[in-house]
Amino acid sequence: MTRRADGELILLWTLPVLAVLWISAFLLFPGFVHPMAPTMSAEEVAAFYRDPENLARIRYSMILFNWFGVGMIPILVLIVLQVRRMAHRTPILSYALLGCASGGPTLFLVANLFWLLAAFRPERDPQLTQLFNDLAWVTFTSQVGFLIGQCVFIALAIHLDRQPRPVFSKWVAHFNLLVAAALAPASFTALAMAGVMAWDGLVSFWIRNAAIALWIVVMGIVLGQAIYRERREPGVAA
Amino acid sequence: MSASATRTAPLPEASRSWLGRVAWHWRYDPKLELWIGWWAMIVFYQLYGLLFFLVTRIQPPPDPSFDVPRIVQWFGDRHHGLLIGFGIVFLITGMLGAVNALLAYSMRRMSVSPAFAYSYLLIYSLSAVPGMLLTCIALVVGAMRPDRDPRLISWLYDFAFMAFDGTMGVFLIGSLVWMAAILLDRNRVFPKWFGYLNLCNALTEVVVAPAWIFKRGVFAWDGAITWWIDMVVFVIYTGVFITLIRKMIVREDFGTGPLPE
Amino acid sequence: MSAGSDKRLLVAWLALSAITIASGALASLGGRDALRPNAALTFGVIAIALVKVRVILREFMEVRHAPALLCRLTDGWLLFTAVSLLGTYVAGIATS
Amino acid sequence: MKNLATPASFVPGQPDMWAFVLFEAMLFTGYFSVYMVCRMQSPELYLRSQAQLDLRVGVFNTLVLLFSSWSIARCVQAAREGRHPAALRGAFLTSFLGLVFLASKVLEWSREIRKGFQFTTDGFSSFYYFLTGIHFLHLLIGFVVLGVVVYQLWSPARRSQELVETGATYWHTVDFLWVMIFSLLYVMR
Repeated sequence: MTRRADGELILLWTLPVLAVLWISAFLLFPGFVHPMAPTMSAEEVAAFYRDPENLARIRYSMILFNWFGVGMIPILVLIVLQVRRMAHRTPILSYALLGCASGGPTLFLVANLFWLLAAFRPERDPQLTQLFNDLAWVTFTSQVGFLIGQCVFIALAIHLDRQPRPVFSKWVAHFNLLVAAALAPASFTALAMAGVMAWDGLVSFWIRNAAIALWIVVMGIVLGQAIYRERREPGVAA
Repeated sequence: MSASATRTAPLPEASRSWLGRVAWHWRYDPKLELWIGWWAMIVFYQLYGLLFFLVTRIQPPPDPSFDVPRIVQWFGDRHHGLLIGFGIVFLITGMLGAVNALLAYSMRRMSVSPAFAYSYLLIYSLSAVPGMLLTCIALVVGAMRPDRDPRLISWLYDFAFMAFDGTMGVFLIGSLVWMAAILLDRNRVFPKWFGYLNLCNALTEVVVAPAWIFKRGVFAWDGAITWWIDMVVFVIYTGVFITLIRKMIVREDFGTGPLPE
Repeated sequence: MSAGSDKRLLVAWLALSAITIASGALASLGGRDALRPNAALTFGVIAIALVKVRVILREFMEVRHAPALLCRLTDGWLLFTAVSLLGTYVAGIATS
Repeated sequence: MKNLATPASFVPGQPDMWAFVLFEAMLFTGYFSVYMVCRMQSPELYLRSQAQLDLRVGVFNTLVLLFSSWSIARCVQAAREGRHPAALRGAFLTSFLGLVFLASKVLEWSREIRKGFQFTTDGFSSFYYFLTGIHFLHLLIGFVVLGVVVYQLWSPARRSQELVETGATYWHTVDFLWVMIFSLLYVMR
């Protein structure tokens, strides 16, 4: 069973570049380091976008995020290809992952679009700026469904990969389920305007985003190991 | 390969208890991946009906000709229902991945090109974003700040329902792709009449289009023709394909043979 | 055999066309300027249409030779359509 | 004569197509009933709007489709008896008549629209464009179906009688749905 694997290493090594993009965008966006509170009034939100120092940082950071969001797709596809190598009887789990891989980044782009729109004409009616800001934060925070799906399908795929030398080890499955659990509460973020559940709170912002960051790092490493191991096996065209 | 190697001895009997049976299927059932997809489909459509009709009460859809104060009141009546109900929708969105994967897999079993399965997978993965999630996001944003400018709440109301009813293209083309695959298939994965039923479903997606033009009457987004008749067709269609997919899985015979590539 | 079935199709087609022209003529006799609801005309027209549909089903679509189930289903549909259309029409006249 | 030559009872074409025919027929009964309910709520307005339509065009459309139905029925007969060139001629005549219907419908629509009679003008005009439009869509699908019939009849290697009959059943459905639409839109008062 040979598989054409040319170029996969290049795709894999785009991950560190993406990580740099992502960390710099995160630090650059003035609304993340101290996340904007949902309780801010329309005037406060408008003032935030009108502040000339903020405005430039919002625009540049969101442009970077835009690139990052789509850049994740090749990495997710590499994971799908590893799932295809597993000892499954049907391609169903890899198809399900492929569906999630297209949904997650699309929704991230929608949130990104709303932020950029809010920043495009900050002189707009504050009510409108607040509306774009709400749409952006709700989309960004609550749309964890595809990410949870991704983690659960990876965990299932690993558990059903019943062969002497599985593609990923069992702990990766448990790790994915843990990440899914950490992401889950964020889908209810709109219920709370303040506190840990609000979109600037401990659970919905810090735990959620830390879980995603950790997931990207850990999956990046195990994916790299799996790809390098596969290339050392005989029969793979390198 | 490995699966057949471990399966030379006869399979142990399944225990009688419910939990025991689940454990047996988890360990030995060769169709496990298919059943997971099928149960995801059952659970997803049940929850979908429950959440959209009973928890959030956004279906049957409200009147598009409501005036602005009435729209604000509509959001007020459903404040917690919208926030909790759509929270659950966001939580379970991922199940759609398994549902679409199973439907696409049904096409891989057919004698047609894999192009059909991949088109279907792409179209339906795409469809969830405008057809369901954007609607939910707009309604959640509308519900979370009751003190927002009423004109903006009314804009969110239009955005939500037009995104829900008005993104016809994805379901139209998706049904046609499935129809063509079924009619051309020589492996008889599905009966031909289900292929024709796909055409009926596709035609109702055309019938939805006037919802973009009318604010009241039978062609508006809550109309007798654009909503009620179409919903009946959709429920029949969904019920039929859930049953047919189940039959397909039951018929599937993997035995203990080698794994497919 | 070929001549027989051909003749039967021809008769069906000529009858259908004649009824169509007749009902068109009837409607224009009813007067295009007299724009009043005309229950007799409406009943006649819907009944004629259903008879035409039945001829198409039985002769052209060969339900005549089909198993009883298909005959019953198509006739059931015709009856259902007749009842729902004429029923609505009568109810509408009665309430206005 | 014919009854002796063919089995006592048989379904022409795939029985599956009949499921489609009955389902679509029920769906159209639903549309017709909604139309009737709306019409009875303001009969005068519908009558006034109905006067915009040209009854003669409706009669012509119906005659054309009945002609096409007859010709595809003859095509089925000919194919069944192995006279494939005749069957092919029947299928082509049907397609030609379908095109005549299509052209006359497009002309009629453009004339109505120029008169200011549009989809959103009033209740009757909405139903007129909706019902004729959705029927037009069935007609367009019908050309694909006729294409399949011609493709089957073309080469001696194919000639699946079942597919020819299935296609004919679809085409007759387009015809009989039009007969209903004609009486409900053009003729009833």
